Amino acid sequence: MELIYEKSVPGRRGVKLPASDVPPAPPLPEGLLRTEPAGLAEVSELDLVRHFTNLSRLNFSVDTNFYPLGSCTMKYNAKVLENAAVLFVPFHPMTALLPGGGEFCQGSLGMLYDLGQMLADITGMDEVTTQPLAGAHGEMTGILLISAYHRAKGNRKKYVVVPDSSHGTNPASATIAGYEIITVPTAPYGDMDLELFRQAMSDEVAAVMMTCPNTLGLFNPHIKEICDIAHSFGALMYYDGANLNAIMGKVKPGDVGFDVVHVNLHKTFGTPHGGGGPGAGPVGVKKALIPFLPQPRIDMDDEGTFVLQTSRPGSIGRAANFFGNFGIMVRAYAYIIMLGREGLIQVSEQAVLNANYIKERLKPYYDLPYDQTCMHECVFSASRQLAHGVHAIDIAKFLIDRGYHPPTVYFPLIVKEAIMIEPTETESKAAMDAFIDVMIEAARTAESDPQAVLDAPLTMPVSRLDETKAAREQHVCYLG
Amino acid sequence: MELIYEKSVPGRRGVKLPASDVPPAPPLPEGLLRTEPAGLAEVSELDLVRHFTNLSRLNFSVDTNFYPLGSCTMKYNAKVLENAAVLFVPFHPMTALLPGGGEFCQGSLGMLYDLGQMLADITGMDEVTTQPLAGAHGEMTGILLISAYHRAKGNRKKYVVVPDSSHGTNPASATIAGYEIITVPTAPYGDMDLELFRQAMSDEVAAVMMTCPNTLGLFNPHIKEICDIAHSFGALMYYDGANLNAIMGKVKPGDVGFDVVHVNLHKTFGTPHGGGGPGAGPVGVKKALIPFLPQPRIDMDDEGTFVLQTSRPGSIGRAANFFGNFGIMVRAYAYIIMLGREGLIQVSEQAVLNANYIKERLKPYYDLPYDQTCMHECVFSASRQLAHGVHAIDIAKFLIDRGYHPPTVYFPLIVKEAIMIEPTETESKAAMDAFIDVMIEAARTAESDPQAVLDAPLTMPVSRLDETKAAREQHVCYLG
Amino acid sequence: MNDSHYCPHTPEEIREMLSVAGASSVEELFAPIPPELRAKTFNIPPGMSEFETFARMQAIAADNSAAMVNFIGGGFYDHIIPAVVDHLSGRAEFYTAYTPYQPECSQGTLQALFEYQTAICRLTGMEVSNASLYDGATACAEAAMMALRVTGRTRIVVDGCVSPFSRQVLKTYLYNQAVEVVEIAPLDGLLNRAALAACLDEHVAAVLVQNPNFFGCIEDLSPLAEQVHAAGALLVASVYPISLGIITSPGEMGVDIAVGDGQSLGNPLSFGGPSFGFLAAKKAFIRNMPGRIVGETVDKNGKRGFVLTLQAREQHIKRHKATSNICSNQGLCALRGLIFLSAVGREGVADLARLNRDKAEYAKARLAGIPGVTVLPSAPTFNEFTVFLPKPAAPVVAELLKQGIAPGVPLEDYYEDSANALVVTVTEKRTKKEIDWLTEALRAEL
Amino acid sequence: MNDSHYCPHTPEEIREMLSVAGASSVEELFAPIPPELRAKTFNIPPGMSEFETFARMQAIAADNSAAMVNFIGGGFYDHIIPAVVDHLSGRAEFYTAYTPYQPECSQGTLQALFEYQTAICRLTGMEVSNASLYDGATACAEAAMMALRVTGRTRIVVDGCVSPFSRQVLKTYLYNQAVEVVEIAPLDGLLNRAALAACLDEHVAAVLVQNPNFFGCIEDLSPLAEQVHAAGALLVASVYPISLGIITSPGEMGVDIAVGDGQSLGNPLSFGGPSFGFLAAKKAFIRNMPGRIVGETVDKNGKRGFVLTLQAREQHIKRHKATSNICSNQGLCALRGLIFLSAVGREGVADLARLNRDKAEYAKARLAGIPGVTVLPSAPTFNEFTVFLPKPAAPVVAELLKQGIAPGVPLEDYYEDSANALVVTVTEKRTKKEIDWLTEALRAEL
Repeated sequence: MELIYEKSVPGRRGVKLPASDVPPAPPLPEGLLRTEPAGLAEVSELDLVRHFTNLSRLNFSVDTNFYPLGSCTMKYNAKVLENAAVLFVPFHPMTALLPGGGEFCQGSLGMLYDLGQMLADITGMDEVTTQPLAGAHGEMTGILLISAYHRAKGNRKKYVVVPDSSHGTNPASATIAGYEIITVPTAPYGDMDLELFRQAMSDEVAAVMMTCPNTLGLFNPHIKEICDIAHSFGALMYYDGANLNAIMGKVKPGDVGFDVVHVNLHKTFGTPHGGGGPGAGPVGVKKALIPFLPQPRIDMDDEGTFVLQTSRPGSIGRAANFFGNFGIMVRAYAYIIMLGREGLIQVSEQAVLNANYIKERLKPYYDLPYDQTCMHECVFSASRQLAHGVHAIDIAKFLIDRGYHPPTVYFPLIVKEAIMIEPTETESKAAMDAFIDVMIEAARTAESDPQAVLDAPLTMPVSRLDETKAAREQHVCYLG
Repeated sequence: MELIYEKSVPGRRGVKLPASDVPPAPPLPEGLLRTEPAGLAEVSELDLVRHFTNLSRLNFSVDTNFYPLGSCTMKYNAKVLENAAVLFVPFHPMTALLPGGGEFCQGSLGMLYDLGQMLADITGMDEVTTQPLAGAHGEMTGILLISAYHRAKGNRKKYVVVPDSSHGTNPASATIAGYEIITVPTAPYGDMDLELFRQAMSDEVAAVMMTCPNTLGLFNPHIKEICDIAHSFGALMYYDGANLNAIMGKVKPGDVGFDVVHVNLHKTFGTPHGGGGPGAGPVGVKKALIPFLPQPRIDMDDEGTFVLQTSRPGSIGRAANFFGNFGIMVRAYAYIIMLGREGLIQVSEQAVLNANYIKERLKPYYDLPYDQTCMHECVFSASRQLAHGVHAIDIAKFLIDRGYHPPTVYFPLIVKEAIMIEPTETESKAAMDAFIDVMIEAARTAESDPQAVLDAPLTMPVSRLDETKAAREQHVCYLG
Repeated sequence: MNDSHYCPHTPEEIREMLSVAGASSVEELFAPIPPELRAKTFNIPPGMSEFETFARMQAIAADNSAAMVNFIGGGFYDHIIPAVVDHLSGRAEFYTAYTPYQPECSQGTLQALFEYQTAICRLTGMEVSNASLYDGATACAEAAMMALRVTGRTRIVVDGCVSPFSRQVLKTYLYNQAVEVVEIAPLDGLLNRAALAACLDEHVAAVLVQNPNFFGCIEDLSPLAEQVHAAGALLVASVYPISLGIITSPGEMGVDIAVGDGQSLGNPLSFGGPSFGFLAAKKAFIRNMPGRIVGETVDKNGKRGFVLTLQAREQHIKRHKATSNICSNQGLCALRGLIFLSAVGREGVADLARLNRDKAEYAKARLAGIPGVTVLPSAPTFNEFTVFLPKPAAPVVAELLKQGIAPGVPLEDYYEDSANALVVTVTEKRTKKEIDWLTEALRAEL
Repeated sequence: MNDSHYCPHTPEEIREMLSVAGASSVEELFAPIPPELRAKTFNIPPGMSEFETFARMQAIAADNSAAMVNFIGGGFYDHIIPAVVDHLSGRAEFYTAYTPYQPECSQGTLQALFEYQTAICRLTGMEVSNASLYDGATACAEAAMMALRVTGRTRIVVDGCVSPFSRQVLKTYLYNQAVEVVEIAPLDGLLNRAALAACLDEHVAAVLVQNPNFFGCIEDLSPLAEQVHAAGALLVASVYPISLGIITSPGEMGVDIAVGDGQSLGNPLSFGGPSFGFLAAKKAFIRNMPGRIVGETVDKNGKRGFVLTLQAREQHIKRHKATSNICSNQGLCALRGLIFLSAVGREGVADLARLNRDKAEYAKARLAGIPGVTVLPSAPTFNEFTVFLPKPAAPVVAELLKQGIAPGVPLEDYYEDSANALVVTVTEKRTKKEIDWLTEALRAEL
C-alpha cells in the first residue's frame, strides 16, 4: 500500500480549522519563525479514512483472529470498557493540581484510589501506585522503590538477581535502577535452579525478580523458600505480574513473600494492547516501602474526600507526568468491578484449563520439554520439526496463512525453538480446537512437505521480509 | 464463513443481564407462555465480535473502496456526523407527545424545524415535512399530498405520468398512492419525449414525476415547459430529489415549477447508506399543499418555542411513527450547517466536474449514447464490449477484482448494457484516475482476452453466485 | 475555491480536469440549465469547521432534557443496548456500504441479513422474513397491503387496541386506495371479539391486531386465528419482539403475517429513529412480501454464498407492479437487531423478557397500592399496563415531568372517555428505587 | 460455573476439556501451588452486568466537573481532535493487536508507525524517530540516558525552565544511577546562559531545555547548540509539537535529540493519559535510541514492507545491555498523533499554530489591561504566557475554579518567590468570548 505521503497533494486539506475570532498577532521574530512548513501529508478526510481503514485491514488482531501469543495475555477486550474510557475524556489532569482543584476531580481521584485498593487485594500488597505507564515502567519503579528502601536503611547493595527464563525487561529495568544483574540458570525441572540461586545470593543483593508462574507457565513449588532465602540476605522479592492472569484469587504474591509487585493492566485486566501500547503497570508494595512511593499520592481524608499528597520526603519522586495512563486504568477498573470476585477467579481457572487442554492435545505432535501441569500457558519446542529443516518461525508463518496469529516463538530463551502458547480464558473450545487442528496440520506438513511450511506465508500482503536489509539500511523515515 | 448459528453452543451467553432487584412475578398463564425459547445464537461476546468484525471485512464500502454507484450518490460520510447523532441517543420521542412534554425536547424539535427551513430553501419549497423514512417513502407521501390536494379541490384524477427513464420507485410509489401509471418514452436526445408527453397529458393526470437531472445525468432543457404543460392540465409536478446533489444553489426545483419534492438525505446530505438503509426522505411542498402535510407538524410560536400540531383536519395523517429517522436528520443537519452556503454550491460544482471528467476520459473506450455535458453522473453502454461477448455485468465483476465497487449497471433501462457512473464530489482526482485506468484495462481486456473478464471476480470470498437457484429454492432462513 | 475539505480538489487539479472536460470554468458545465431557471437566492448560512459544528450540535442536544426517568413506551422502549452493538454496527464496512446489489463484494451485509431473517423467523415462529422495513407502523401498513394482494379482497379490519400511530399510518397508506379500513373499538382494553365476528365477511383481507396491545394486554390469538382463517382472511399481528422471550410466538398462535418495530432490539431511542420494522410470514406468501429478501445459494465453485433474491417482486424490476415501493430500508438497524439478539441469545431473551415483566408487575403492585388508583384487570400484561387515576392524567403527567419522571402515556388523546387512564411502561433498566420514586411522586400528586 | 460471559465454556465443555487434561476438576489444575500459599481472602466485590458497570462508571465520571473552561496547560493541552482520529484509531484491528513482532500479519500497524516516524522527523526537523515512548516527561529521561550512552559522560545539566514534572521524572529515573543532575535556576523565565556556560565541562553529557519553556517563553536554541556542542555535549530539547507549526524546528536549531509529549496531537486530556512521548534524533545516534523503531525493507519477492528493526538494541534481545527497558510503548496514541497530523496537514499545522498564538496574544493583551497585572516580558511566547497578579495567585485560582474557569497554573508550587505568578494557556478552542470572560472574572477578583 502507498504511504500517506505518496497520496499527498500540495494544497489539499483533511480538516477545516475553526475560524479566528481574534485579531492576528504580529509574526514571531526571524530565527524563531519556521520558514518551511513541516512536510506533513496533505490529503482529504476521505483519503485519510480510506488509507487508515485499509491499513487496519492488513493487521491480525484479537477481534479478527485467535492470538495465542504466549506471555502477552491477548484476551478479549470487552467493548464496554472502551465506552467507559470515553466518559473521562474531557478532564484536564492539571485541574487536580490547582489550589482547590481536587474538589472538581473527585470522581477520577476516587477511582484511582479504589483501583489501588482492589489491586492491593488481588496481589496481597499494602498499597499501590497507579502511576507507572507500562509493565517495564512498573519494574523500574519497583526496583527504585527497593533501592530507596535499602538506602533509607543504609544498606549498600549492588545486585539484582533474575532467573535466565525471566522477561528481558527485568534485567533492563533493574539496570536503569542502577543495579548489576546476576542471572541464575533454570534447572532441568523447569524452575530456577535452587542450588545455584543460593550460591548467587549475598548481602550485596538488593532484590530478586521472579515471575510466578514463570515464563514456562510453571508455578515454582519452591517459591516460598526462595523468598525466605532472599529475605535472609536482606534482599527484597520483586514479583513480575506479567503472568498474574493465572492466579487471581488462587494465590497472592504478597502472601507468598513478595515485597513489590507490578501488574500489567493490559494483560490481566483486559485493556487492549493497542498494537504495542498503551498499557499500564501499577506497582504494589508491602508496608515498609510505602514511604517511598511516587507522588502525587491519592489519600482519602476523614470526610471521605480524596486529596493529593505532593510532597512526601521519602518519595522516589515522579515516575511520569500526572496520574499515569488514566484511560487504561478506567478500563481496568470497570473490568474488575464487572467481573467481580467470582469472575476474576473464573478467569484464572479457565485460563489454566485452556492452557492445559491445548498442552495435552498438542503433546503428541510437538516436544514438550517440561511436561507438567501448566498454569495459563505452555511451552513446546519445534525440535522434532527441526529434523525436517522446519523451525519454530516456520510453524509460525504456516499458522498465519491459516488465519492464526502465531504463538510466541524463541522465548523463553532456555527452550530451543520455543513455541509458547497462551490461549487466555476468553477463547472458546471451538476456537482452540480449530487452532489445534492447524497446529497438527503444521506438524504433519513439516514432515510430509517441509518446503510448504518454509514458503509460508503466501496469503498475506507481504511474504517474509528481509530484516537484515532493514537493519543495515536503517530506512526509518520516508525520504520521498 | 460459518453462520452465527453454526457457531452457537447451547448454554453459552454473549451478555450478562442486570440482576433483578424485584421479586419474580408469577408466570404467564399457559397458552400465552412460550414453551420453547426462540432459537437465537448462543455465543460469547468474543465470538460475536469476531464473527461480525470478520463479516464486515467481506464488504466493499465507501471507507475502503471507490464506490461510483450511479444514482446512489455514494459520497464520503463525514465522521463528525456520526458523533453528532450519538448526542441524541437518550431522548424518548414520546416525551414530546406528553402533556407539557415539548418543553423537554426543544433541542430536537428546533433542529427538525430548522432542517425543514433549510431544505425548503435548497429546494425552493414553502414547507417541508421530515417524517418520511426514505426516498420512496417520500415519494409516496408526496403523491398522497397531491391526491389530498386534488380531493380537496374536488378533482377526480386517476393517472400519474412518469418518463421511462425514471427510478422504479416513482411508479411503485404512485401506485400505493392509488394512481395508475402512464409511462412516456425518452427521445433520442436523452430527455422525456416532449411530443409524446403532450399526448399523454389530460385532465385526468394528477401528477407528473420527474428527476432533473434525469437518470442519464442530463438536465432537461424543456423542464419549465413540461411544468407549464402539466399545470395547464391541473396536474402537479413532483420532483424526485435523488439527483439533487448536482444542483444545490444552482437551480431550485420550486423555481422551475415543481410543486412537491422529496430529498434523499442519505444521498445529497452525506448520511451513510448503512448497507441499504436507514435513509430519510423529507418532502417539501408549495404553499397550496401545506394543509395536507403529515402530522405531527412542528411550529414555532410567537415566543420562539417549538410546539407540535397533532390535529390538522386536512392532513393526510401520519406517514410513520414519531418524527421520522431522527438520527439521520441530525447528521444531515450537521452536514448542512458545516458545509454552509458556499460548501453546498461547491459540492454540486465538483460533483458535476468529476462526472464530466470521467465521461471525457472514458469516451474513447466505451459507447456514450447521449454525448452531452452531463451533471453529476454519466451513463455509458458496454455495447462495444458486447461484440466480444462481454456484458456490462462482466465489466462490473472485473472492477471488483481490482478493488472498485462497480458502477450501476443495466439502469436506466433505456440504455442497453448501461454503465452509470457517479463519482460524487468527495473523490480525489487520483482516485478517479486510478478508476479510469482500470475501466480502460477492462475495455482492453474485453477485446484481447474476453474470457478473463467473464471469469471475474477471482479475488472475492465467493465467485459469481447462482441467483436462479436462490430464487427457486427460497432458502431465506437457516434451518440447521 | 477549496472551501470544504469534503471537496478535495486543488485549483491546479480543477484546471486540469476542466481542460479534459473541455470547459473553461466549472460554471460552464452548468450551461445546460437555462439561465432564467437559475437560483436567485440561496440563504443557507455560511459554513463552519467541524469543531464548531459539533459544538453547535452539543448545544442543541443540551436544549433537550436528558435527565428523565422513562416509564413511557408506546412503541419505543428504553432497553439496554450491549456495547458490542454500537462497536460492530459501527464498522465502516457495514455502515458506508450500499444495498448489496453486487453480492461478491457484499457478502458481509448479505450474510448478516440472512442471519437477521433467521433470527426474526425464530423469534416470531414464522417461516420467512424479509430484510427489514422502515418501522413497526409502516410494517403494519405493508402487511395489510400484502394481505390485500394475497387475498384479492378490499377490506382491512383493525383492532382499536392497535397503537394509534400504527392505525394512523395504515390509514395514510390506504388513503387513496380503493380499500376500506374498519376499526373495532376496544372493549375493556381488549379486542371486541363479538364486534369482530360481526364484520368478518368475504371482503375482509386481513384482521390486524397487536400483542401486547396498546393498553399492555396480552391475548391468546389462537382462537382468533381460527376465526379469521375461517372467513378466508389473514391474521396480521404486530408484536413487541422482546416480549417474545416469554410470550407464545405469533407463529404458534396461527398468525399469518407477524410484524413489529425492532427499536427495542439494540436501537437507541434517538428521539424516534432510525429503527426498523420487521415482517415475517408463512412461506406460502413469500412472493407477495414487500422489501428486500436475502437467499442462500452457491457460487460457481459450489461454495455457499448469499444474494438478494426474489427481486422480481421489487420496484427496480417490476416498477408499478412491485409488491412495495421500498428501495432503501433500515438495513443497519436490522443488523443492530441481529447483533442484539445474538448477544442476548436464546436463554437471554427469555431472561430479559422475564426481567421486564417482573419489574412491571412490581410497579403494577406498587401503583395499585396508591389510594384511588386501579389497574385495568382485563388480561395479563408484559411490561406495560394501564392504570386509572382518581383524576385526569394529563396534568399529573405534566407535573411529574418537571420532577424528572415521565410516568406514562395518558390515553386521553387516543381514546374517548379515557381522561384518567395512563399506560405505564417498565423496562429492565428501571430500578426498584426508580419505581418506588415513581410511586411516591404519583401518590403525592393524587 | 459460567458466571461471566468472558469465560465462554459451558459445563459440558469444561468436563470434556478436563478429561483431556487428565484432571477431575479445575481445582486439580492448581495443585502445583502449595496449599499453604493459597489465598486466604479475596475481597473484590461481587460482579455486575455490563449495564450496571457502565452506569457505575457514569456516576464516577459525574463526580468530576466537566463544565470547566480551561486556560491551563503545563504539559497537557485542550486542543481540537478531528472526529476521524477516534474513528480510525478505534478500528479494532489497530487497538486489539499486539506489538507487531510478526510483520506479515501486522503491516497495518507497521506502516502506520513508519508514517508516524516520518511525521515526527518532518515536524521536528530531525533525521530519525522511534515509534513512541510513554510520555513527554519520560522521553526527557530517556533522552538524557541516551546522551549518557552516546557521550560516555556522567552529568546532565537541566534548565530550570523545563517543566517541573519532567525534571522530577528525570531525577527519578537517574535516582540510583551514578549520574549527576545539575539544575540551572531560571533567569526572568529564561535559561541563565551565563550559569550554563559556567557548568559546561567535559563531564556534561547533555543539556536539557524546553521550548517553549514552562513559562511559555520561546528561545532561539541555535547559539546554545553551538555552545553545547563545543563542550562535547548533546543538546536535548523538549518541544510542544503544535508549536512547531510556526516555530523553527529543533533540527534547524541544531538540537541533537528532540523529545516531547504527543498528547496535543489528537490525544484527549483524559485526566492525564494515555498520551505518548516522541523522541527524534540525528541519524548518527540511532543505535543508541530507546524504544521500538520501524524500518522499511522488502519481502522475498521484492515488495515493500515494514518491520521492527534494530531490535538488537532492545530488552527482549539485549536484556540488561539494552538501550532502554521499554517493551509496551504508546503505539495507539502515536497512531492517533499520526492521524491528527495527517488530517491537519502541512499548511494546517501552521494555521493551527498561528491560531493558538493569535488567541494567546489577544488574551495577553486583555489581561495586561487589568490594573496591576503585568506580563513577563522576557521573550516571545506561543500559546502560554506568564502574568504577575497584584496579589497571590493561588486563592484567585481557587475562586475562579468555582465559577467554572481554570484561569492558569500558579507557579508558587514550582518556583520560589513566585506566589503572584500565573501561567495562562490559550488554545485554539478558547473563544474570544471565553477570553473576555476570563478577563472580567480575573479583574473582579483583583
